[in-house]
Amino acid sequence: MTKVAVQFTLNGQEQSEFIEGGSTLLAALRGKLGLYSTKAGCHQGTCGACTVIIDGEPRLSCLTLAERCTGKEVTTLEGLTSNGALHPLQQAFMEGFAAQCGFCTPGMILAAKTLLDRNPSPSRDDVIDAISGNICRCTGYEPIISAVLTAAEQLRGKKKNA
Amino acid sequence: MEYRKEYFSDARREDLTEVGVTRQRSDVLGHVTGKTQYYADRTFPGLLHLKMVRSPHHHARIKSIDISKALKVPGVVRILSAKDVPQNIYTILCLIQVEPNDEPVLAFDKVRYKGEQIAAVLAESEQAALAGVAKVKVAYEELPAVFDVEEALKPGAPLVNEYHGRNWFTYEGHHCRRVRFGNVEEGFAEADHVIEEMYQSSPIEHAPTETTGCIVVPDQNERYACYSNTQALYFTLDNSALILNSPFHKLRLIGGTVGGGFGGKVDVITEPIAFLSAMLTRRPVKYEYTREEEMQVSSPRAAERIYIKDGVTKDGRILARKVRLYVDAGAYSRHSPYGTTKAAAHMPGPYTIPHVWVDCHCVYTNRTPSSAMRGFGVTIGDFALEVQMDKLARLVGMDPMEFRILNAYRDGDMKAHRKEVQGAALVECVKAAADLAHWPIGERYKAMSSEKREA
Amino acid sequence: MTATLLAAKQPRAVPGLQAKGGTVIAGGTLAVAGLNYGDKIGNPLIIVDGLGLDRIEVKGKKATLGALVTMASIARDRRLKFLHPVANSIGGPAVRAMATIGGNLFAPAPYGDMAVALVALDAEVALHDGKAARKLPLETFLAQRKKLARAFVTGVSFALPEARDFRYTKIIRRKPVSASVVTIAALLPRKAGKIKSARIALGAMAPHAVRARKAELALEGKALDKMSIEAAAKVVAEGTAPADDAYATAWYRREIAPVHLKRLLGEAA
Amino acid sequence: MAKKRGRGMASVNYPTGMNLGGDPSQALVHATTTGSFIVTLSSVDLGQGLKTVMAQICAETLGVSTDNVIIDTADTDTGPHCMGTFASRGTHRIGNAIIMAAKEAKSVMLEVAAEELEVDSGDLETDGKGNIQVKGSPQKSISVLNTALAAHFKHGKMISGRGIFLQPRSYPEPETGKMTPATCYAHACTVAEVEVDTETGEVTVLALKSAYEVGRALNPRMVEQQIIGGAWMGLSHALYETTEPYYPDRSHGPVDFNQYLMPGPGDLPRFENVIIERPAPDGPFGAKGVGEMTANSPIPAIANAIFDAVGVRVDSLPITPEKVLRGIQALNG
Repeated sequence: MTKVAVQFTLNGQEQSEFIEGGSTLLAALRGKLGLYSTKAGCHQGTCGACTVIIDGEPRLSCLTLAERCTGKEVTTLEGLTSNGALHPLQQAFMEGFAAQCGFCTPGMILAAKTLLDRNPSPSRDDVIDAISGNICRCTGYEPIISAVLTAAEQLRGKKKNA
Repeated sequence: MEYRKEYFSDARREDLTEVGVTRQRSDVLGHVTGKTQYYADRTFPGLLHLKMVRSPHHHARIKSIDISKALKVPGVVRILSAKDVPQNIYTILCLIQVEPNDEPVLAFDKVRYKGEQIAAVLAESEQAALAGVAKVKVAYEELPAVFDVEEALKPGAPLVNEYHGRNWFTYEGHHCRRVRFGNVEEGFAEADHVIEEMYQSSPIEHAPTETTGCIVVPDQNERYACYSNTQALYFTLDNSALILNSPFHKLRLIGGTVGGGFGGKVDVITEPIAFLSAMLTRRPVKYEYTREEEMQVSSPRAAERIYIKDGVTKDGRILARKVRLYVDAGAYSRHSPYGTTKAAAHMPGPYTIPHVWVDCHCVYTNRTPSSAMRGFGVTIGDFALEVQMDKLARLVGMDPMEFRILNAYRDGDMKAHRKEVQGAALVECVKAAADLAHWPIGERYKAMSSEKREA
Repeated sequence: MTATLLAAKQPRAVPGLQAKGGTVIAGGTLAVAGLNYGDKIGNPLIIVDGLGLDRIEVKGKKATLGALVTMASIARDRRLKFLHPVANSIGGPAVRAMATIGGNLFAPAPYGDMAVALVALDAEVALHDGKAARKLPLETFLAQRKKLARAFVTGVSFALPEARDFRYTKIIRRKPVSASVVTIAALLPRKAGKIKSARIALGAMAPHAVRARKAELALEGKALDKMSIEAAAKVVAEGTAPADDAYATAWYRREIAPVHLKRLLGEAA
Repeated sequence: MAKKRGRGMASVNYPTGMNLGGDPSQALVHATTTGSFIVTLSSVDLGQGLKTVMAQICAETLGVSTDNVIIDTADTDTGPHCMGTFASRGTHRIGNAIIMAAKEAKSVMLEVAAEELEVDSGDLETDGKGNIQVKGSPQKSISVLNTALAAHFKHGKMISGRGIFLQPRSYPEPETGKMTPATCYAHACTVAEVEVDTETGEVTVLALKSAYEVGRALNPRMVEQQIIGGAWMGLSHALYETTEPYYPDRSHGPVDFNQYLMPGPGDLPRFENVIIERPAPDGPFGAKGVGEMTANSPIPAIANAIFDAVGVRVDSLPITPEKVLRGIQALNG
């Protein structure tokens, strides 16, 4: 097996690993780095469970070759919690009963985060678009949309107070 | 979400403190931080990946299976076929005395649906296993296939499943599960209108975001632990032990945290072959459905065809209901004989009808075996019943809400399966929904109750 | 079993690598999915990231987009505002951040909506066959794309339309994004109230984006009014070859294409 | 552009537990040294929230706080038998098993507390806040923690209980179908409001307004999760889902989430729900199973609303735009 070196920033930390040539970022995160929050739901790019953030954009880690991440900044759900404090999105998903089986939740939260990072005052349609590539089979989406809107509100409040 | 506490207010305990109140989900912190551990969120050194050789045909005789080239693919460790499986023929509901065993774990003489499992390729990586699968050569002789439930019941239809000897499941000597209550022909004769309608569904996928799968890990003491997302641990353990001819205590199932089930994870497909693979290689083995397998190979909700013939009076009383229901079980029983009985038990819906005749057929065809799904045996029946109810209401010129209230079952009524109604609440649900939707209903109907039938 | 990534240093090197069995990975949305499922994807995987093909250039009235320009970058570019609805109709945000113009030209129906818009815009495809760089009208390219699979697409260029002249609609089953039932893009420049050189392109009505020439003819030289729109709608599905698939039947696609053309042009009127 | 609106309704019931019974589940409950309670099961949480509701049921029975109850599931080496999570049986069957186990554990706990307080155990009650007190004189009390410590280290008693729930199996009479399929039924009624595009057959569901009778909503927000998720699934079944779009023809079966159609976040109707409770005599605190039922009434309600809007009956699922359009064209001759 051909191993190749990859170097990228993962949740704020420099990471260098030898991985199997041609493997996906998803395989590297789960198999190599033990970061299991990134879920494998289809390996086709159609479910969104493996969504991560690369250089500020949502990406499907199942379709991203790990070697192409060299020099990039990768964020997984593990990177959202700082010193144990939950991100407002995580808080809003909890309080809004927006997770049931929880399998789509990491991808949903990251997809929503890229929206809120760019657009602090999203409309309902903006939220719908942001999660449009993420499949949820349990909730009917409604609580997820509400939770993202609530989190946006809280983030705006935080900024005001800061 | 609002409570309508005026209904059944005297039956409701008001002294509860821990139930009846919202508590935060105990698992939600894990969900929102990604720390919830699903079966696949583990790494085992030396893990082997299992990929399946599947039938490309709907119905065919297997003439030969050649694994020699596949064994030469770098990374391929072992390939299992039917002869490796101790008790290859099983049926999952043997645990509740459903007979006969009718399904091979790995097909050997025949394939009966497209996608059926034939040989399991074990390899060091998923890519190697997939490459191995591509190199297994199976020679087939295609057979005529049958896809329509009523065609399958006709004399001369291709025989799908030899273990049944006919294309239907036999219920205690009957070719279907039957319910007989009153005399429907009398009811039709008394009725002012008689209509017969046909309803049809097609198979539906559970589509959990986490696909079905498991990892089996041998321990140092000849026991095998299976991390699984099954919906029923003991069902899986017991069936696996029977298939493997293994003492039950050698097997252990660990699970309980599942990325969505909806009935799709009550079959026992991935675990027995993963157990066997771990036993034969003494290495951890993972068998996980791809999304494509989950959608086309794992059991869907059965397609159903339902004929409903009703006799109704001009003032809106249903006198007789005759139902012929066909469950498309696909090639094997799985849970369908059970679901078909459940469908029969559900008829004629939550209404009191003096004359009921029900025949529910569990039919074998050359498609992916169907199985349990949310609302098993009921969901499609409800679609048919409730569209039929709408047609009947319009036929007699009644408001559909009022028509339901009038015919709704009440406490003390006798159901078609001869069980007295208790705890009915359909009338109240209809009234509350009418209220919610600002749908006017007459005072006469508003006064009706599930607890007693009005004079 | 493992794949080797090879970074191409020059566009001209790519066709040679492809001829040896290599596969170009642009956004990866099509190729890596195949790789995950054990499809026989050519090795090495040719990476073309370093060739500067991710740039959008607008000079005067002409836009040139490198093959690696993503849907997301189009959707962010203010100069290409008229294309935002097109880019945003393709996949969810993660797919848009990955999917490229170059890849979209190879996407089989019912995918390939950007190509539909580009056909309406009469775009040119720049490609390199290993010996020389050349340009082809997109329509010609699409018709021959199987034959041209070894050539390396480096970008597309087109004249920027007046915003009001360009219309786009994509009919989908699952909202807000899903694969196409029917996609229609129309370029309807008008002079003195009359349509001058109409271009109407259809997606999901053939294996790749095609023009509805009869509908174009029906509009040519006419005012955009009820009569001309009706006439165009009547013939819009003529000569198309839509497929039955999981989204819709060919019959349904032919049936609703005229309805949606009417609605699209009605808006523009 | 012609859009027509309509509304339709449907009412349903749904049995709790495995059809014909015969589906036991067991639970073990024990106290730790410091008065936490562990419920050991082999039951599966699919996402519906079984672990949470089981902790609530145990806490209510014991008279302690839910936070003090830990659910340990699911390992067949430690957890006693459970038939599985299906047939809307989890809350009812496993809940009843836990009540039985918790009652037994509670009686041991009260015996120990009675010895410590030198009173009769029949005079004791829990206050739900971590104390056991004499009925009527709450100043005479001992904490659950101290009771557990005393049980372990002073009395040598195990505060524990075993529970099982079995609805005995019913065998249908082959000729008549006489049988006992279930002991309790939940109920629902849904009103669907739709808009139909008469030129394309596309259906937009504007609202799903439902009443659900659930026995007892043990955790209202989690019941709401089932209701909204279920209604969405009903809408999905009604208009979108199939693994064989041209059934009984096998072609064009979807293999990914693009091809397998389900409503997206942009297809949501307005959900409005009300709850009715008619407690089931054999349900844990009256609860019935509602997980499955919530998907059922929206399907025919939507079908009936489409007829109301455009006069077209589509009697086969899913009700695709094509089927509706063909129906409209047939009406128009």
